[in-house]
Amino acid sequence: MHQVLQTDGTLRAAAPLDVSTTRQLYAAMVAARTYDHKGTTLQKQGRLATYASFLGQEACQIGATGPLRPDDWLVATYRDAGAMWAQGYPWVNLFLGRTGDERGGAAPPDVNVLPPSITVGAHMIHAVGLAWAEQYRGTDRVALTMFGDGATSEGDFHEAMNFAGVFGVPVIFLCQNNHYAISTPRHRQTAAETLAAKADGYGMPGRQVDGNDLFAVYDAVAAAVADARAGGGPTFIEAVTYRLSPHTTADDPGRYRPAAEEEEWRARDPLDRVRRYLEANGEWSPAWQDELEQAAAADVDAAITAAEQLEPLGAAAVFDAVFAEPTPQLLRQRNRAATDE
Amino acid sequence: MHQVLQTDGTLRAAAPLDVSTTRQLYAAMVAARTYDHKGTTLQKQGRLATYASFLGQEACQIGATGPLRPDDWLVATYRDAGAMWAQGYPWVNLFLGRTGDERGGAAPPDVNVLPPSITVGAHMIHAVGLAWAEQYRGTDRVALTMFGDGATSEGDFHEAMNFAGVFGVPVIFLCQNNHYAISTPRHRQTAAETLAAKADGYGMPGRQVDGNDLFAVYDAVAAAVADARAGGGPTFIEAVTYRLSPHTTADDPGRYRPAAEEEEWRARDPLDRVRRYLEANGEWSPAWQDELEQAAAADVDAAITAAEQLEPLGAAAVFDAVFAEPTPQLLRQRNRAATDE
Amino acid sequence: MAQALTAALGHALRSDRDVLILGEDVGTTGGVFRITDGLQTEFGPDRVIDTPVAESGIAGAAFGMAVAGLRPVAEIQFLGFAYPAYDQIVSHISRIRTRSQHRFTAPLVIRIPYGAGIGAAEHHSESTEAIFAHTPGVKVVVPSTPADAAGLLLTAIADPDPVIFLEPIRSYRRVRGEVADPPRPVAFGEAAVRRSGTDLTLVAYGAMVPDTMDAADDLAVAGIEAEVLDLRTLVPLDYDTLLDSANRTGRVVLVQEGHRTCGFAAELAATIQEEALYSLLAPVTRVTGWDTVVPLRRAEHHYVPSPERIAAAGRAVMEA
Amino acid sequence: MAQALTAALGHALRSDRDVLILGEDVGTTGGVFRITDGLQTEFGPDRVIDTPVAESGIAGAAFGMAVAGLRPVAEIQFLGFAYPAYDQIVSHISRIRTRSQHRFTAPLVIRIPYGAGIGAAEHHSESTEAIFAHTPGVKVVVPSTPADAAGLLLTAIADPDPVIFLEPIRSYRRVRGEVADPPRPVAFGEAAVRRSGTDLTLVAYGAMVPDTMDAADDLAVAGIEAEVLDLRTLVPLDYDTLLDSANRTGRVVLVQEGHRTCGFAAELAATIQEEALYSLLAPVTRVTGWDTVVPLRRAEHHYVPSPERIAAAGRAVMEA
Ligand SMILES: Cc1ncc(C[n+]2csc(CCOP(=O)(O)OP(=O)(O)O)c2C)c(N)n1
Ligand SMILES: Cc1ncc(C[n+]2csc(CCOP(=O)(O)OP(=O)(O)O)c2C)c(N)n1
Ligand SMILES: [Mg+2]
Ligand SMILES: [Mg+2]
Repeated sequence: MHQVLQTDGTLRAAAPLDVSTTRQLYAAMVAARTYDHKGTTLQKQGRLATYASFLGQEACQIGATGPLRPDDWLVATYRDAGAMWAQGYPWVNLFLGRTGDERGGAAPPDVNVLPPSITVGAHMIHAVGLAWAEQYRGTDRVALTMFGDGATSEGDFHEAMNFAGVFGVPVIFLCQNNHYAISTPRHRQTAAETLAAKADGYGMPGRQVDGNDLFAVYDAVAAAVADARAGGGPTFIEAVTYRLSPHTTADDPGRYRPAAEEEEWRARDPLDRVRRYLEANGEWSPAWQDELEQAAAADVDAAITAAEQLEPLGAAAVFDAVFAEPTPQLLRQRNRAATDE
Repeated sequence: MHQVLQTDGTLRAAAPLDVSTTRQLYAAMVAARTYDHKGTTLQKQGRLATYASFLGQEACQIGATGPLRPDDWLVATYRDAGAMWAQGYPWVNLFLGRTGDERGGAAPPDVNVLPPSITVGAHMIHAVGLAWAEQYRGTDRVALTMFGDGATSEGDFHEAMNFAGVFGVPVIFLCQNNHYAISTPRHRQTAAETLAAKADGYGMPGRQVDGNDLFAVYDAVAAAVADARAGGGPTFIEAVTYRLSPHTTADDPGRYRPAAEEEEWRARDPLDRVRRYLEANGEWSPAWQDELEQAAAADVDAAITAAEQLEPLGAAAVFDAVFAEPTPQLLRQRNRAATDE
Repeated sequence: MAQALTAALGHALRSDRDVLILGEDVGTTGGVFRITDGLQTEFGPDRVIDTPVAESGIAGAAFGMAVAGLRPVAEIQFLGFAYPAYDQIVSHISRIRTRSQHRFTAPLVIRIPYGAGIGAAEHHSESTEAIFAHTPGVKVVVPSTPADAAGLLLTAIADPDPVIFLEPIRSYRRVRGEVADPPRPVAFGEAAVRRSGTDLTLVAYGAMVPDTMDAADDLAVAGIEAEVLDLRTLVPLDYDTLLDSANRTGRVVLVQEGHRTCGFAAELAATIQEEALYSLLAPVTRVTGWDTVVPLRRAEHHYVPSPERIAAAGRAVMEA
Repeated sequence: MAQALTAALGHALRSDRDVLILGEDVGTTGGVFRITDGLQTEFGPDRVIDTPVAESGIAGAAFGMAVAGLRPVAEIQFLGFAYPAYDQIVSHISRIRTRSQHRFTAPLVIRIPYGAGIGAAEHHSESTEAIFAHTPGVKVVVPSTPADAAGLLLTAIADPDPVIFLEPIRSYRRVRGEVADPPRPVAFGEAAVRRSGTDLTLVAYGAMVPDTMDAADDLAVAGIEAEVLDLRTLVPLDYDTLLDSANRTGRVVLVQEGHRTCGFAAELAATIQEEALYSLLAPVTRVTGWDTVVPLRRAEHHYVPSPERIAAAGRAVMEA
């Protein structure tokens, strides 16, 4: 398993990033965690429908998007708000989605990030199609797709990997192996020794990295992106990490995993590690940390306010976003709905 | 690639079978080929709907079923008539299916062979379920499932392999890599170096064998069966072979492959190889060959006659085989159909 | 209703060793709705099986088990996640009896929570029972009460053919009622008359039954006595009760949460006018979900038929 | 009709570099029905793409391409093999516009040969258009003539939304007719009146249109003048032409090859009685395939509506 930054903040290999970029990415990790905490809190207050925390997976989310260009594609899941935001998807959209509002899915025009995938497994082939289109057009854009260990069991994962391999499509598969799919542990998800071992069956390089190590994730994704841009085709990366939170706010991890295991992983917190590294290099201070947290909280709070102030969609809007132009079927139904109300 | 019997009929390793069993299996290969030729001929005469020949794949079909017990399960495809017959599925059923008669799917009560799968990829998980049921009940029956190189691209292949791995189910996956899925060559089906390489991603042993070598196929399947019976779980076997015929009688291989390639493979005919071996051991004679061919032709002809003499299903039969008891919906429709006619 | 289902599953597992349960998270956590809660502890991980995340695999493996003679009860977490299993259902589970002319059969149950009303995320609010009703070879069951849920489930498990068993999500905790211990089987193909009436017929099933009853109460206040039929099973369908009521009242409102076009109410309307046209005093009217994606929490109420919409349709039919 | 489709695809590929074709065996061999014959030679393997055997992958990849702005035309070999792609269609292709509130769209076409009548193997004779009509967010097109096939296909490729394009297998070689070069686009949502008549209305689409025309000829011999409507697109549906004809004749026979329960004819019957009840002189009658698996070659004729069955229904409706 590829590791660069150790739990104590010391390096095992050369850092793939200069200090100023490291500081930026650390700031992003702090912002992501701020949003994440807020999400859990708001859901408890009944202001969000459900919330899927990515607590403990911040190195994956920020490390993976770090090497992307703003015009690259990202196709991720309900658990990847941190990565989506880092790639330009606004917090307000993420909150909107969580309150149960379709407008959360409307990324700004210049943001090439698809709405989060709620279904498990179906979206990786979308990234393949997007990357294939870019390849066809001769751009050097790539697509990054993120998914969990559970998603590797779906048939669509297989078809996506296989298409990417056959057509040499510029796509990066980033699997966050956070050890559980809801209650099902990784070793009951597949008998494969590692998830990375699956790549070989598609003629694709597969790498396993420490998913709580910002540098390792960045490193692996950067190499894969460079490869893909240069026409080298797809790469599969297994980032080994852990979901410190429940699956969603409706879940009780006490039913399926020992508290001691959580504790063990808490000690491998991906933020602590970068903080220690920066601190050792004289690049971190409690004051800066406060500054980061306050700025992030302000951003996140503003996004919540904006989301909650938006009037809910009216009945007509429900009918008008099915097709570019409503069909006669929909027009009749829209009228009927208007009469009924 | 595992090989025992070379093209010239000499052994590369010890034969896994005694001479008398080898003679039996050779006789089965001759019977299978007799049926296969007849199938192609009858279709040209318009007496079958379509026909999918397995010419050149007889070592796979007879070698794979050789190690099975009569009470084991077989779940195979439209191209596996030879294997199905060897496992007890009557020629008459196979012909009936090909004439377009549902009664072809009704295996005799003691034959644990499912009707041939027409869909590509969906049936391997059925074998997993069957084998799982046997494991649950504590029998030592196994399930053998046969499919092509193309089928490995379907999502259901992946889910079947993964379930088998996770639950240690006594199932043997036999992939006949005959180099084409209709017109698509093996190297455009997947970028994996070999199909056997896919097994690793499911924590399952994967073996590649010479699929035109009766002994190699028998050997590999026998080992896998022994393993499965003993609780050792599933095995994936890639049998490398070649379809010497068109995909079906509706196909023209001239559109997608060079005649020279066919010739090359014709020289590796799986029957010739066993014949040479037997001949070298004084166990083959032209007279015996005639005897085998005539016996097979008689069997096959009798089956055709039986199939063609059966009156087609009447309208009522169409409604009465949907459920154990027709629903009110079906009863109304059956009445209506009777009135209409 | 949730507890009734748990009780029925426990009873089935206890009564017959051929019954087993498989699905995502059904074991350790007892399923996302806790319907299988405690069953793995009682019956062990070989009979209450946590599977990988793969719906087609679950359906296909259950199929193989059923062909081998077991009685698997598969769970799919939400109807929106059953579509990956659709091919296994349509192409194999529903057809093996025809394909093998009764030689092989697939006596299995697929339990699927369905329906909107809890403000869930996308894909968690589907009511596409019509695609199963359109599939020859599977039975389609949609209970509305705890006793029916338990009783129909026992019948489903005992049935010699595959059953799609749709459980109304918003009734899990909201709808309460007595259930015998052990639960009493409820026969397929017998609609329940939930309320007698002479002025018009309201037809519903599953999650829409309570709302339809509320609508009937509303109408009664206005002096309109509605008969309320709860179909309980869509396949097989109880034509007798349906047509008898339609012939008596001459006015019918069909209630369905699913999308309108080609929904089950379309089938009912087509059938009623085919067989009872001359009794009809007004067009058979449908109150349905729309041909839109089910809206998310903030706009969901625009989609799901409400007691008000049902009552309004009832009044309109009376005035026609 | 086969040649008309090939011509339309060639024209679309020539006119717009964003158009590309993908599917199993569409390249080297030109597809199992040779609809894409010669196109890979003309446009190259990057635009006419042979894929692995994986329908969900084909649909999902086409989806990604379409979101990126291309105009992919995917081919599934038979409707019976489209079910593995059903999840991609229902859960993603049909919904991305709603999900993203118009920010992302999926302007793609999935071409699928459908229908019985050539005595093919199991799974090769499906007519399950209803499950797509029941799916919000996809258009459903079923041509019956060569000019319509070509013209509707061009409209489908130009359409900003996903289109399920069902091609009647038995019409590929049997139905012939003039097609302009280049083919003229045919608008969606406009039923064609294939025959005018005043006594009753026969409604059909796709493969059933020629048989329905034959039935109308039979009826004419008996002095019954039937109007024949060819819907051409099920979504969008041309209500005006349908209801106008139903109101004029008061007698309607709906013809559909698909399974009866929840088929498209159910939707039409429900709609007609909802909106034209008081014009009806007889129940709207359905002539359909049955709720059985489509029988194999030797018994197929028991299933597929024949001109005789259609004509018999027409006579019955006249006598009602
Ligand atoms: C097709 C489908 N099946 C089931 C679900 C229900 N479900 C939601 S998340 C989840 C587990 C996914 O696990 P994993 O891929 O490891 O991602 P994680 O949640 O751990 O990030 C399941 C089964 C779903 N959303 N989609
Ligand atoms: C799900 C599905 N998709 C497509 C087809 C059409 N089809 C029939 S055979 C075939 C090729 C299968 O190739 P392979 O698995 O290599 O088996 P082979 O025919 O070579 O024995 C295809 C695509 C099908 N039958 N089922
Ligand atoms: Mg996980
Ligand atoms: Mg092959």
